[in-house]
Amino acid sequence: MSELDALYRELILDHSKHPQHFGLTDEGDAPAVAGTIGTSHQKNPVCGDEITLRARVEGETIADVQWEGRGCSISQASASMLADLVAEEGLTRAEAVTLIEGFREALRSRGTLELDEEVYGDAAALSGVSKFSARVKCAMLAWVALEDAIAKA
Amino acid sequence: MSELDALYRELILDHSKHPQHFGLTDEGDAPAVAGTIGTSHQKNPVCGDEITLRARVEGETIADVQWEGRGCSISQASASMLADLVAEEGLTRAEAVTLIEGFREALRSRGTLELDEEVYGDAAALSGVSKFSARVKCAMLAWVALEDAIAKA
Amino acid sequence: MTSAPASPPTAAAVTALDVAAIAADFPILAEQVNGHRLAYLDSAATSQKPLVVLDAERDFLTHANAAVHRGAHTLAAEATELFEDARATVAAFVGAQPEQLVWTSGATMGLNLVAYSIGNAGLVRPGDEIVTTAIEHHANLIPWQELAARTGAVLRHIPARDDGTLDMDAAASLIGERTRIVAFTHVSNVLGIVNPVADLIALAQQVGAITVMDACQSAPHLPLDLPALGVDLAVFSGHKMLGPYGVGGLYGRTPVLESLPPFLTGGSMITTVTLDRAEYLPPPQRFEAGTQPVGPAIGLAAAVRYLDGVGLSNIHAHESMLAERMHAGLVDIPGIRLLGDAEGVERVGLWSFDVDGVHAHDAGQYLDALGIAVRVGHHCAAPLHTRYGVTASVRASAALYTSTDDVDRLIDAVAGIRPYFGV
Amino acid sequence: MTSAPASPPTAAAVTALDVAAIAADFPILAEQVNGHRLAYLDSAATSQKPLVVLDAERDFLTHANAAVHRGAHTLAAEATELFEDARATVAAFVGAQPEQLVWTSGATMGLNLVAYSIGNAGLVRPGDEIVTTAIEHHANLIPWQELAARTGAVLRHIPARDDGTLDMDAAASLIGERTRIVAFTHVSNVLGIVNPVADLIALAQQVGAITVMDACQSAPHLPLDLPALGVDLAVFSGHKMLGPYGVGGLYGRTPVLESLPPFLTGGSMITTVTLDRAEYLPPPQRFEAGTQPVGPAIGLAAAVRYLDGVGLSNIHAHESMLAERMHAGLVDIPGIRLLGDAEGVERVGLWSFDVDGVHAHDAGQYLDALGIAVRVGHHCAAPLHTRYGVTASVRASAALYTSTDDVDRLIDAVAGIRPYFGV
Ligand SMILES: Cc1ncc(COP(=O)(O)O)c(C=O)c1O
Ligand SMILES: Cc1ncc(COP(=O)(O)O)c(C=O)c1O
Repeated sequence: MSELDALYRELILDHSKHPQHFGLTDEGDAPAVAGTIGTSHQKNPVCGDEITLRARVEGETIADVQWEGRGCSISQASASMLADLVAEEGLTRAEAVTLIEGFREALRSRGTLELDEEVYGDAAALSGVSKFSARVKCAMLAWVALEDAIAKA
Repeated sequence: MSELDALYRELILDHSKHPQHFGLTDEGDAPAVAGTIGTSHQKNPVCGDEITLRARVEGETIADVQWEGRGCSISQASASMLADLVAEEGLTRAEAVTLIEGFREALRSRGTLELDEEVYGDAAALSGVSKFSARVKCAMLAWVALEDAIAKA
Repeated sequence: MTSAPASPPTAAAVTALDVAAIAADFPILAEQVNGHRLAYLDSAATSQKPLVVLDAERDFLTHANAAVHRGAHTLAAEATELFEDARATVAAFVGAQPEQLVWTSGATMGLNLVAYSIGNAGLVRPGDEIVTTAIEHHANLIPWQELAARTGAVLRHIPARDDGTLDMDAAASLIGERTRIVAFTHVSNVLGIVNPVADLIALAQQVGAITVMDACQSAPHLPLDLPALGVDLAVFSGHKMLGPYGVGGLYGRTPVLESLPPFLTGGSMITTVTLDRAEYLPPPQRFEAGTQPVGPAIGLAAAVRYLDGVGLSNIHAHESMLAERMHAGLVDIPGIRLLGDAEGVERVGLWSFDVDGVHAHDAGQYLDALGIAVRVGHHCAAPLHTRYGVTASVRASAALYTSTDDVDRLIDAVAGIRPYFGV
Repeated sequence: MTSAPASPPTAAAVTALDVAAIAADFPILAEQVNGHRLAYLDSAATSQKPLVVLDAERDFLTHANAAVHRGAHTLAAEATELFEDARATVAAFVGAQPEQLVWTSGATMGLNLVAYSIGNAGLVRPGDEIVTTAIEHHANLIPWQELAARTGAVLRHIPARDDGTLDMDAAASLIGERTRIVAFTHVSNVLGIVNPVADLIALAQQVGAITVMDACQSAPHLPLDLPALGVDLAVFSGHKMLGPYGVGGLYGRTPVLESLPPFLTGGSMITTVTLDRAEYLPPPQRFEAGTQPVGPAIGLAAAVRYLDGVGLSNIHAHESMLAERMHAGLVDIPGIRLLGDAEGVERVGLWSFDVDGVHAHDAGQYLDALGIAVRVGHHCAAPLHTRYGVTASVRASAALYTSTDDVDRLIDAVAGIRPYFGV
């Protein structure tokens, strides 16, 4: 079962069971704190996975990401890992866009590209997903939501 | 070219060049002579062949058949031969129906049944059509028209 | 209103299938997937195809291919004969006459044809009612939503009970004076239960409504005699019944087909055409605009001959046995919840289930790693899943080539899912 | 309005085809018909299919067959990749992006999809005008008649000149403020003339009308770059371009596809479905309800790879040469009248003709006895035949596998028709 284990790394199962930054505080579109807010709702029509992600942007920097959703362990872990990454790195919009592009490229690489742990943190564990073309959408869901949310913020 | 010659017998080409009982006298549905009249218009949508056939029935006997049409030599010859046959034999409705049934059966037989010249006259020359399934409709056109016309008369 | 309890075929009347011999006719079943022999339990999505089907299509294409109904040349005549023989064969498979069988590109197309054609006929007016059920595949739901929206009609749904059976008391009160159409599936592609369709047809007939049956999930699994059933219109898909992709059938009772106007228009369905108007052929040609899927139709005829050769009663008995075996094995696994677990009902070889704490997608991935192909998701029946409180499920579905070994591997593997994911 | 004279491909730019080698890829071309080697001159009705096409479909069905877009299992993922690769291949064949290519069951279906979808969008209102031409195939005529009837719009027709070319002066005055749609064929299936479609598109764009092009008879014969042409929507049929039956393509400019609502509804084209309403995916999925013709689509991808391998410019040059040879041979035979005998226009390898005193059906039968397969009838273009004063014609049509020998046999045989029938 080595292929399967490469997909479901311990780290992925951990994040999916203990999702980070989960839950949307009820602040609507008018943030109590500084910055502008963008919210994105994404859905995978095949399996019904859904994610709502909210990004708060202060100037050019993404200050905060929250999300809520349901779905398979890959989609939930990916959202959790992404939220962690943003929280830790204090990314600018431009950096986030580059990061998302790189993530998309790696996931579409059919197993030929690895995500760098230095850059992607825990999310680098999602590299194995790229060998499972049917699951790429699951892993991408949160990242597409972030892309959309910061565009709106 | 023996197969082709079996289809295009001399008799068929003759009838198609000199169609018998061709032309509808303009009496409409109220015959100047005795009897009731039935008219049928039949069309082969694939090649555009058309026939309008009018039968005058006196009591149970088909007194007269006239027709007009355009199309391939098989469809025209078949109409001409049928009109001849009806004129010569003085058929009853019931006899005509039986005759038409027999004709249909022979033509659909894919070359296994021959039409009896004693019964079908010149039209027996159409037996060869049954080997050419795409042409069966052409040969049937006038006969279907007669069936329909006497039902209406 | 209750229907007689379904009697599963008795052992005496049927012959046990030689599944190994049957499977040998399906080369793909010998494939290795992730290091295991493929256990293909996704036949409800699409069936595998026996060699005779592939060969029939190839023979046609290499020896007799030509446009049908359109040429006087020898090949065209041969192609036309093969094509019309295929129609007669497939029609006979559901008990019908050739002229009652309209070729379509699949069941979805067949249902859309019916919905649009009924709409074009002006048979549905504002305030009229269309009745369907809460367990339909989207293909037998959304076309009616759209027809209702286009005409101002109201769409109503026969509810399902907790055990997966239709609430026939509710059906009896829903189907009334204003009902124009009653559309229902013979067998749900999620629940596997054979619905009391004769009772639904009787209710519809009392009020003069048109009945439309989705036979996708029954045609490959049980003997069908559509004229005897009395349904007005019914559809099925070639690719789900051992046939090729790109072809399906619409059966219609003769007076019903004759009363409907065309849906798609174009070549080969007309008598006379001028620049401004067209006149149309009688059924079935009226509904067959343009070049038909000739190769696939000839393949489908070979498929139904294959099914008939094995015998639908035998197939049904085999698959009923597999359904029972699956049920017996799955029902006791902790955390497995079977959808539509009604007792004493007639079934095809299909079960959908939820795995507590593990998303269906993950469960399916785990099974796939063991060479077991199942389907995960809402199976194009989202409202049904909502009804049962889940967004997705795992579905295992059998066909005549499914062995008890396939089923046993499934059961063993399902027992390993929750432990693997640590729940 | 005049268009630049068409420049037939020059000998320098192209490579002569090795027709014998190509024909060897099409087993049916070696068949004997009525004691003669088959001369298949009915490619405009349906083309023959090379072995690579049959093999591609068979390989898929025996090794990777599973439902696409619907499963997490390995086969389903493989099938989905093959299917989407096929989309990209076929899209690229007409110069398009994958998401601009909608699978259909054929050109007739594609044109009906467009007509119904435009109707469902409410883009055509009473008094609006739909412009088509007097030389269309019924598939690009009757759907517009029906759309006009459903919406109260007026259908207008660009007339043809005696020589078979479109009257572009008339087109310029017909296409005006009220025109919503301009629908035309790239190449008529009766006349074989390549129409000045760029000029028609320019006229339509001036008034903001949607352009719809029937590319059935151009796609297998000339290089196509639909985005460069600027047409909004275009359709073609797999079976006419070396591919299987049951599949076709609809190309759409992205903003146009995005503006259109669904036509067929069902599974795989939705995002959210409740019992009462559905939300739809973006194009192309929005237009692909239900199980798609997966096997045929994979076959069609192999077909266009084959065409690309030979080279569309080479094919066009070969077929132009055949058209000239046919013309030269037929034009002098007493009693033969060629339809659409315009000089100096770009053509595909196709001629239709009338034989004075012999019905087309009889002429075709005579040719068939010599192993020459042609089509007879109105070729689903009845108004065009009416325009030229005949009810039926004989049509000989070539493809890349057609040899000069096939053409010479045709010419010799046609010379014998009138003598045989004694006229
Ligand atoms: C010009 C043209 N348009 C449309 C069609 C219809 O194509 P199909 O029958 O494959 O739908 C044809 C072929 O019959 C054609 O030649
Ligand atoms: C019950 C049911 N109805 C309709 C369909 C639609 O069939 P198709 O996708 O072949 O059109 C399916 C299969 O997806 C089904 O299972």
